[in-house]
Amino acid sequence: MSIAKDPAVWAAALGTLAIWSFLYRDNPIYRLAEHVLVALATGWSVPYYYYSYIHPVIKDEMIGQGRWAYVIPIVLGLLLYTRFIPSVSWLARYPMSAYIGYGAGYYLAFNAKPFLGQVTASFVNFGAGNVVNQLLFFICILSALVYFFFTVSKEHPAMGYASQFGKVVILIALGAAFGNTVLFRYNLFLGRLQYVLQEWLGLIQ
Amino acid sequence: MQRLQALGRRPIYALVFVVGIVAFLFPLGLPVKIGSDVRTVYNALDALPAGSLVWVGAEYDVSSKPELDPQVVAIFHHLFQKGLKPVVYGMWLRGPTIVQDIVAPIAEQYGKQYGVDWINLGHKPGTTTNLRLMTSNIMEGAGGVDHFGKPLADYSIMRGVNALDKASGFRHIIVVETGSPGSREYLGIVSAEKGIPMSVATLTMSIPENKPYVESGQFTGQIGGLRGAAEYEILVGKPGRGASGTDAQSLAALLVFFLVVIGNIGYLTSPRK
Amino acid sequence: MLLAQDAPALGVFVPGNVAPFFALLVFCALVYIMIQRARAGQRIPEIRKIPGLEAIDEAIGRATEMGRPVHYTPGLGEATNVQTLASFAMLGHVAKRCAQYDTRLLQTNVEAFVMAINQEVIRQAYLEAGRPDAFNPDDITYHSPEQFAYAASVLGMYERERPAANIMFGAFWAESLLFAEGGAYLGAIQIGATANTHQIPFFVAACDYTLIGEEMYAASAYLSKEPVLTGTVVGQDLARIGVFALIILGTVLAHVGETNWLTGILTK
Amino acid sequence: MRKEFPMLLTVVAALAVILSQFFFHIYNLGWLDVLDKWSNLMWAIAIGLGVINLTLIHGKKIMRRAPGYYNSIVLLLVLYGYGILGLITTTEGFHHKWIFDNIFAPMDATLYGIIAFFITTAAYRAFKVRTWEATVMLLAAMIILLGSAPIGEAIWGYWGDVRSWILNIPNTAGMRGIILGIYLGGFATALRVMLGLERAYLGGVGGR
Repeated sequence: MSIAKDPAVWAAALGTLAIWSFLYRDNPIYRLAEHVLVALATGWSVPYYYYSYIHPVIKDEMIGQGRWAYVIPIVLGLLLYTRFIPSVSWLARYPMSAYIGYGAGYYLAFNAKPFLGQVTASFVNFGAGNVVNQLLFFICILSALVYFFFTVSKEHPAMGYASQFGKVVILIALGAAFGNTVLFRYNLFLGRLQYVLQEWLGLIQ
Repeated sequence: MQRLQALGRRPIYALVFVVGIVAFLFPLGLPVKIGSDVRTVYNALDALPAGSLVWVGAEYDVSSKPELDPQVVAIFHHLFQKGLKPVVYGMWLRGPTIVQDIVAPIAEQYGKQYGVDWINLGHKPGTTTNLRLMTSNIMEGAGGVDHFGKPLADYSIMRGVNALDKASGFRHIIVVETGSPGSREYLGIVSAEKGIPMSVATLTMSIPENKPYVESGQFTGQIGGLRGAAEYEILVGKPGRGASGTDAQSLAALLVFFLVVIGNIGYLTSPRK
Repeated sequence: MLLAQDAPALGVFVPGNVAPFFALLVFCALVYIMIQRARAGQRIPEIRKIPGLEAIDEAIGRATEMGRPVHYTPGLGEATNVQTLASFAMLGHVAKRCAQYDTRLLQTNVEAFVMAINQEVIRQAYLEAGRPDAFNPDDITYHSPEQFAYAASVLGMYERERPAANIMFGAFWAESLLFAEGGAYLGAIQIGATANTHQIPFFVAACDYTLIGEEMYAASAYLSKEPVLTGTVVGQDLARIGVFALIILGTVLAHVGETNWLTGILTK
Repeated sequence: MRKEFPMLLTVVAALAVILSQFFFHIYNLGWLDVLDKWSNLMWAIAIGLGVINLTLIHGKKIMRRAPGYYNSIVLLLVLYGYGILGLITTTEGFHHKWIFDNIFAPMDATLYGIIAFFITTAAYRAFKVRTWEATVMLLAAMIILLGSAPIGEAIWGYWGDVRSWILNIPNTAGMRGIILGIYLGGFATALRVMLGLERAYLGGVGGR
């Protein structure tokens, strides 16, 4: 194998090197890449949002099927732009509050069920599997819960110990999650490295 | 000794590069032990009669390609070897395109014909709502067309396939996931509802999260990360990217471990701790 | 449109949503009672010390001494994400302090809608601090809607503006470590807060202070010391006691009798 | 009108979602689907604000000849050129897609991969045996790390089992504790926002 001739591979490889150059230090090439990246991401999203969310609604649903109620969110969305006209800029608060309310309602409506799912999943059955493990699991969950108490006094020694133990459990969980992610991040880097060595430079088969 | 805890970032970065290059140029070939979670997926697919439909949810994006592509490759080798008929679909925008690109050459190897032996329904907007629609009417959920915008009615594989359910011939669901929407949505909307067993192909870091679902039997099994891909490659007899990648992983793990150790030696020998 | 199938549960509920509804109702009742107690001027317990929140003012103070800016990011969450909702209150606090100390606040965004709200939050904060003249809309910037383009741009910004305090408060994904480790190289005081469990370990490793999970949700009550808000946190603690009791009860019931009726009720 | 009406809108929007998720007959009115589409539409329309922000900030940089202004020129040229091309050909147009696949996507993936470097330096700097709590976290991280690559089991046959035990018992329990708390905190926050107790964008936090 030898070095690539495809302009697409060159473009991809040079882009990769431009980003890697930041690891040495901030430099003009990285700065250029960074600005191009922002421009491309936005320049991709505008048409994508338009053709995925706006165009079909106007063309098919409003004009095609006569669902004129869509005027409401469109007007609300456009009200965001009143912020550039100082005298009526307060109108921009309408879409904000509607959107925020939708978000708050959505959280309350859709998370109660998974929350209860987590509660019932914490019911430990000592009959299934290793009793020592099950008991430890049970104690770990309860201690972790105690750790987070905000307004309940932990002066009582039992609460204090439980909270301390809960902290340890949480730190183990966080450490484990860290250790578990390292290799995934490496895989992503190795994927790029392989691209450069194989597709571009042709050093490995 | 104390200077060991004050290495600059650049020497460390250089070491990361060195480890990557060494792993690619001089593979170690460490043995890989096959875990039970991967084996159950393999056994479940292996036991399906030829001609069964298998729904493949391509729920990932470009950034997860390094970990998930090798898994998809290994799984499709298996599906085609067994004469199963994959139906690809994606709630994630670029998932079906990615899978199309890597599966087409594999299908060719096995002489499988698009539209007869497998099909790609593509990405359709509406995420979970649309997935729910698929369980009652695929024609409507797919907007009547496949990944390439051609009418589904033209493909023989779609004959008699009305919905994502058992009656239409679906025997297993494989969700290749990188986050949400992914396996949880499939579990709630399709698998539990329609009684079709499902397996998950996922990232290394999602393994612990999925573990409880595997233990409870809600997931048949899970293939996790490059390691999982390597295991599946061995089961299918097609060693590839997964197997070579696990060597690099071992070296990377050793590097991080080594750095933490010398950092602590530096710390412990420092008089100002 | 997808219709709910089967018959309604208990005559009015969507099947599978009975227990969630009542769980939410109980939660709301607990919070409501505590809000009323606070309004009536009854004693509300104090919130335990949360170092990450104590450190906010200190971090802004240090940036002021050094004459360098403060950077604030709400992460990638949309304005409908509850973590972003919590971030608005925090940003209000940070902006007010920056206005009082006359310190530059750089606020970067990846979501246009969130940016619009953040602009409003910061403007209000400067107004309340009596410094509307110091409000500079050009310091509230948009960095494309894509995760890593945003991250690349923020890393570049770090190098050019060299913020001395870096506050990351909201919904973060993989970019968390890019922000946090990039900030650590600068030597900035860093405070990270997220409820995305995957990312908490990275903030713990790379930041000076980390708000673990729900600690971020207590921020508004903690910083404002407003009894009514503190009341909501007390309500949350009461609910936690309830969860604690439920787990013990459920575990006991798993060993008594044939079926665990508690599980039955909670999944109804 | 400037403060009360927005607060009313918040409550109405929140209640519409909550009621239609829980109550059978309201659910079947299909409001949720409509609200989803409405909110998506508003969100999509908002991106114009981002474009305006980029244009203003970088436009001013160019006017002032601020350091690095030539990058701002590139940014605006690429943004408008690429955006308009996309509006003409859609994002599936050949050139638009080519640029995305061969310029944007590789740089994006490279940045994702840069985390490998950052995670290494973060581990090196943070994982010190400073306190016994920090030591516990360090040990958990290292056991999991070596156990997730074949090297762990090559060193010691039971490494994988220890790793699984940590993931299944303390990790699951600790995460469960964190997650349960996150739900409670999230409910409280959503409720505060809904009740107008937290409304920094309208000015003021608190019950007044």
